[in-house]
Amino acid sequence: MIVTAAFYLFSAILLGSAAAVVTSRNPVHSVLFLILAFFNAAALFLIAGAEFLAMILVIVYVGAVAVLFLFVVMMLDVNFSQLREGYQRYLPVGATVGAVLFGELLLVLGGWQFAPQASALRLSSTPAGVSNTHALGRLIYTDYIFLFQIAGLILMVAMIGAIVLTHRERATSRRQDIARQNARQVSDTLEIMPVGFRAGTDITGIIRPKREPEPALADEPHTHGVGLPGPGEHG
Amino acid sequence: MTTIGVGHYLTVAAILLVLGTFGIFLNRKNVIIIMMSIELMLLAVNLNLVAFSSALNDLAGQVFALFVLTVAAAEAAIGLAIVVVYFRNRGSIEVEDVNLMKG
Amino acid sequence: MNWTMAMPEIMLAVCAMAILVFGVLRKPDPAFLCTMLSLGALVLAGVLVLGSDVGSAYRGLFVVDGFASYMKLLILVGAGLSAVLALDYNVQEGISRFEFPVLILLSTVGMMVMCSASSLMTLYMGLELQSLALYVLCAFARDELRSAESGLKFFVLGALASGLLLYGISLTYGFAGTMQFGELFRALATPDGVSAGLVVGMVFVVAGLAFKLSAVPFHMWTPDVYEGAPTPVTAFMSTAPKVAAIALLLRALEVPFGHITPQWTQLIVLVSIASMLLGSLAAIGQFNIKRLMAYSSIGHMGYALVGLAVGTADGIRGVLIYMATYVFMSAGVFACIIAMRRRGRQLEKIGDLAGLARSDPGLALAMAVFMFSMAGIPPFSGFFGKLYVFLPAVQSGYWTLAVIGVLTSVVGAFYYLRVIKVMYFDPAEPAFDPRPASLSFVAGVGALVTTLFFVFPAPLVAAAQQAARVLFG
Amino acid sequence: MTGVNAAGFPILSLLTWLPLVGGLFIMTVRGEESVVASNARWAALWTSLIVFAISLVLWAKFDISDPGFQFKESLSWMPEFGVGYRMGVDGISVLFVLLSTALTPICILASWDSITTRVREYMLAFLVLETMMVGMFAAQDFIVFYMFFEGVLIPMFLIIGVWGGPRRVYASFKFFLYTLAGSILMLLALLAIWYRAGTTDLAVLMQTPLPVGMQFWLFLAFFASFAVKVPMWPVHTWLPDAHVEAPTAGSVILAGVLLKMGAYGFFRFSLPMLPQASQQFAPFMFTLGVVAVIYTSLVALAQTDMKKLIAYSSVAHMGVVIIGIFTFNAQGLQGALFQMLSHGVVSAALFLCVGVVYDRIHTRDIARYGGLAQRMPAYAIVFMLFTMASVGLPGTAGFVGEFLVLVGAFKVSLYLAYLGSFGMILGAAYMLYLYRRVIFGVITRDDLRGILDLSPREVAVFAPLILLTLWMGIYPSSFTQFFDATVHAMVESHTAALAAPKLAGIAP
Repeated sequence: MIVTAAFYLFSAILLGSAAAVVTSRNPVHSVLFLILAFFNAAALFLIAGAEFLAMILVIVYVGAVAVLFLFVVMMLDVNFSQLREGYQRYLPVGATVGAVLFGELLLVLGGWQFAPQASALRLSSTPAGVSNTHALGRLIYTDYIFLFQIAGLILMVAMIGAIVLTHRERATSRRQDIARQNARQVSDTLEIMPVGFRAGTDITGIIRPKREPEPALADEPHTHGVGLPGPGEHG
Repeated sequence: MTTIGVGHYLTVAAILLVLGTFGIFLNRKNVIIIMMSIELMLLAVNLNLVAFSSALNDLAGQVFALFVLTVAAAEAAIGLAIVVVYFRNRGSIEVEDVNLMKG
Repeated sequence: MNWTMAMPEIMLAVCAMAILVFGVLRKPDPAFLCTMLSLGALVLAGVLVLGSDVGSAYRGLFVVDGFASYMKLLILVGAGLSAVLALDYNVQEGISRFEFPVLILLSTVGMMVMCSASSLMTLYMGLELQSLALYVLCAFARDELRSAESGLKFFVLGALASGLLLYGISLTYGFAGTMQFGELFRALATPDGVSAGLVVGMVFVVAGLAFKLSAVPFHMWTPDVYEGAPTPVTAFMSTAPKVAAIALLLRALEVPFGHITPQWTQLIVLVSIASMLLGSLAAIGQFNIKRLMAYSSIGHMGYALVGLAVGTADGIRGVLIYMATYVFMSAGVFACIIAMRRRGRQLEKIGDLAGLARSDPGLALAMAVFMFSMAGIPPFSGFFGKLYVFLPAVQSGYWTLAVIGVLTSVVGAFYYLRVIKVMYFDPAEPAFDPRPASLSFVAGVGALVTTLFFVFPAPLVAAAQQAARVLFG
Repeated sequence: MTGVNAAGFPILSLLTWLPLVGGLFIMTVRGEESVVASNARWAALWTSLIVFAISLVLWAKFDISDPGFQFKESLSWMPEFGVGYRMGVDGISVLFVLLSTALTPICILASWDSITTRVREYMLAFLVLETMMVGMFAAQDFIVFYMFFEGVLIPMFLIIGVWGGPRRVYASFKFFLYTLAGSILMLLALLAIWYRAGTTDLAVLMQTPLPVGMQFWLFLAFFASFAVKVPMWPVHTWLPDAHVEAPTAGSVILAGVLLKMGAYGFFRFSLPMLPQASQQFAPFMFTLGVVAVIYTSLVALAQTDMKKLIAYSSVAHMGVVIIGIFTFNAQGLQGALFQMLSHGVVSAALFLCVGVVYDRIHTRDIARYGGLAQRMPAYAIVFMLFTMASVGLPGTAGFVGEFLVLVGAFKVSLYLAYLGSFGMILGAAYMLYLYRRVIFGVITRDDLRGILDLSPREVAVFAPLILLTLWMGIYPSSFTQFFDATVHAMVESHTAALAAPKLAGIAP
């Protein structure tokens, strides 16, 4: 009974916040509602017994994806009020399409039943006495290892893609140049001067390390080739 | 009140899918909301998968849901990267004023 | 568990990662070297595919058979030719980066997985790997608005399509209780018909795949994306992913949904007719050659689907042969398009080809061969592709499809001829910049295969026959 | 290779592919433009002459008593469909192979000086065209036939489009799309026949009876293709455009050989494979043929453009051929074949005659000429000979064919014969009218006063045609003997097929 009540509560909030995602005027609000929707979906997952997925949803989705959305929304300085202009125009179309789709789905789902042999076809039934996470772990690293690896490749593509598309090496940004650091000699930075007896700093002045001349920013190549002479060697 | 069965989950998922589709139609100009709508659709799929998985007592559905989550994350990353690139070139993220090329 | 079954894919993925590491560490950007290494990896993968055993692995998630191998080889060819096309183009456009070949390799891995998918899960993962890499490739010329825009458009619609596909998969899974093709086939073998939910699931799956195939009515993205994407990427999109999507569609419909053939046949017939009509009619008004090729590819997918609609082993063989001829034609055409460059600027108008027959007879000849072939004029391979598709259609009594196909190809001939007309009949414009050897290579390979196909059709036909038979157990 | 033939080696393949080899050789020619042009001309001429010489072997070794296919070759090509590379000629096709090989060198010679731009490509196109023409007539397999039949479009499209007149683009597109639309319907018919018979071997197909209901549709599909190609009224409109815009040699080959392909198709496919449907459609075909003869003759009378006039005359002459084919008796068929041959020679020659003056004055407007007889006596004689042949004067090539067709038509229907001969009288009218306007009269134009008579090259071009025209007119049996046996066998099998219509028709 309590489960039933919880289900209805969480579904109501889930659907409500989903509706808010698509209708809210401010995209930041949309993202926040999306996060709320994810939380409630996670609760529904829990009710269905998918503990691991519920946790993943919260951690991966809310922790990474939703925050990524938020980040982009705030980073792009967009005049969002303009973007809502077509709202009225598309409302009837969207509503019609949505209603039709929903009606059809209900028709289908109303007649839902498992295929006769469905239980016999079960690929990976939950073993008794093993927690959900444990069971999933066993499956992912054995039967589904291939797909797991493909998922890894997909993430790698996402990484490459994001870097390729958005990362820019700017001439003004300072980067670590390991080769240059390694090539640095003591004599480049440290100068030992004979200091006369009792000669204080007031005589020798403040001795500064030999200054490496700053390279002109415009001349600096985007990438530092290994073979290129370090800027310090010019002067 | 009856006990919660697969049918309930499927209905919630169906509504969620419809909301997602609805959102795409409603926000034709704002790519970011469109992407969020797609996330909602994927969430609907995941609900379906989890519900079936528990009804069939078959973990394959949950495994798949896990992969779908992973893919969705990757998709979001790439999608947002493309949006950023587009924004840099154009200074807006409106999809509708795509005049350069005609549909 | 026989993990070596997936050796070509594993090898290709490992190579991609190795090349990635190499590219990151090596400065300056070793794009050329990485492309060469990628070509090597593709060839290696091809050899592994040729030598691969037949069987299934990973608890039935992954299957290797003649059909998969045939399609994989085509994909590798398409990917290789596109990578070659990108060599000089990327340098000239200032987007020469080592990630390009890496992304092509990863996308190719996805396509190969699609060919071998024997579970809806594998299908989805392969598809996504392929698409995600393609989205990035589309927007690869990131400083160019058109490229970014095409990437965005492709991404939004593609993500929507895979969302629908996924929903279809989840319904199918729920109603049948399994995601594996073989099991699905058995689950659907009920005497009292299948539930409506399964049919709806299947429709969603077909719609998602039709999107990847750019078949009508899921074609809207094609012209824009083709036009906006960097041309080698367009070449890539019009060859390898099409093959992979066809492979997926064939296997997904013939194997798990084999029992509900009447349901999906109607769907495919409609899609095929609509694609043929739209592909030929909408292309007439185009002035941009990349858009023209987009509509042309829509039409070609319509022709290929005729074979699937027929549904017999001969029909499937027709599809396979059609795709083989199409890959070479298409790669060749894009080689010619990339060669359209005057004073360093890439040209895309059909009118820019004016008088090419005088300024560059070789290129014009190659382009003419591709155009005649795409129009289905013998003795070029395009004619035989159509022949092998229409023969089974007639055999199975699909007269409507055959007649529409034939009539639309006359309409199609009109716009292909227009390209030839511009090249041969119009007064000459200044010559194009000297074309790099890479383009000559691809155009030459394409033209040779297209022209000489009729001399030795037997090996390809035999391979396609063998591959098609696999699907019919 | 299981090449079994009288010559002991694959002579037909040699004839077919040798021009292409010559073409490939021409493609490799490099150097300065004038050098390339001259080399290309000579290479093309020699190639075509050698091909012609080889085709004479065919002529010499052909066994006239055998009605079947000779010089057969067969190679496995697409075995899964029962499609093979099969070549062979019978009495009907052997002369057309010869016609093609004979006209090609003449065309090359005729465009020796008149083509100055992109000579290499021009010669290449003609050699490819020769390959396609010879291959089509020699093909003994449906798919092979179709391949060559369609392949002809490519070089011809380029010849009209690149080297043609001001409206060449329009004409070439019209030519291409009309014929493509027709022939692609034939492809469907081809597929249907293949589906029934399981093979595309012509020899086998001729023995395969098809159900009458199916024949009806097949006939229509074939008709769509061949009628456009012939061309028959009312789908002839591409022809005047194509002729007017094509360069002289293009017109020559178009009228000489390409138009024959349609009629040849009726001979090869419609008649033997669809006997009942042919019989059924005969009145329809007669009507179209008569309309073509009379209507286009009238249209020809009104023309002011020389080439257009001759183009319309071609339509009329081919109408006669169609009438002959569908009489289904030996005289009609022989007449049709002979008419095709003689039209191939005579209309080719007439287009060359137009080309001669066009090269000098650069106009085809009839009104611009007049009185050429005074300055160009040799030309006037040549032109007269071919005009007479076209009119059908006894002693020339044109007479025999028309006479035989009329005899055949007479056997079928008196009215048909009447209407046919009426059309022929009209033909005499417009040709003589043309001749009078161009050759006789007083020279009024200055540029005509300085016009030169035939050059030695032009004489060399005309000489073989004159010889052929007279030979065919005076001693026709040296040509008719080639197709006698085949035509008789054809008539016999046709009668047999009709006599047992139920047997053949009911076969499922």
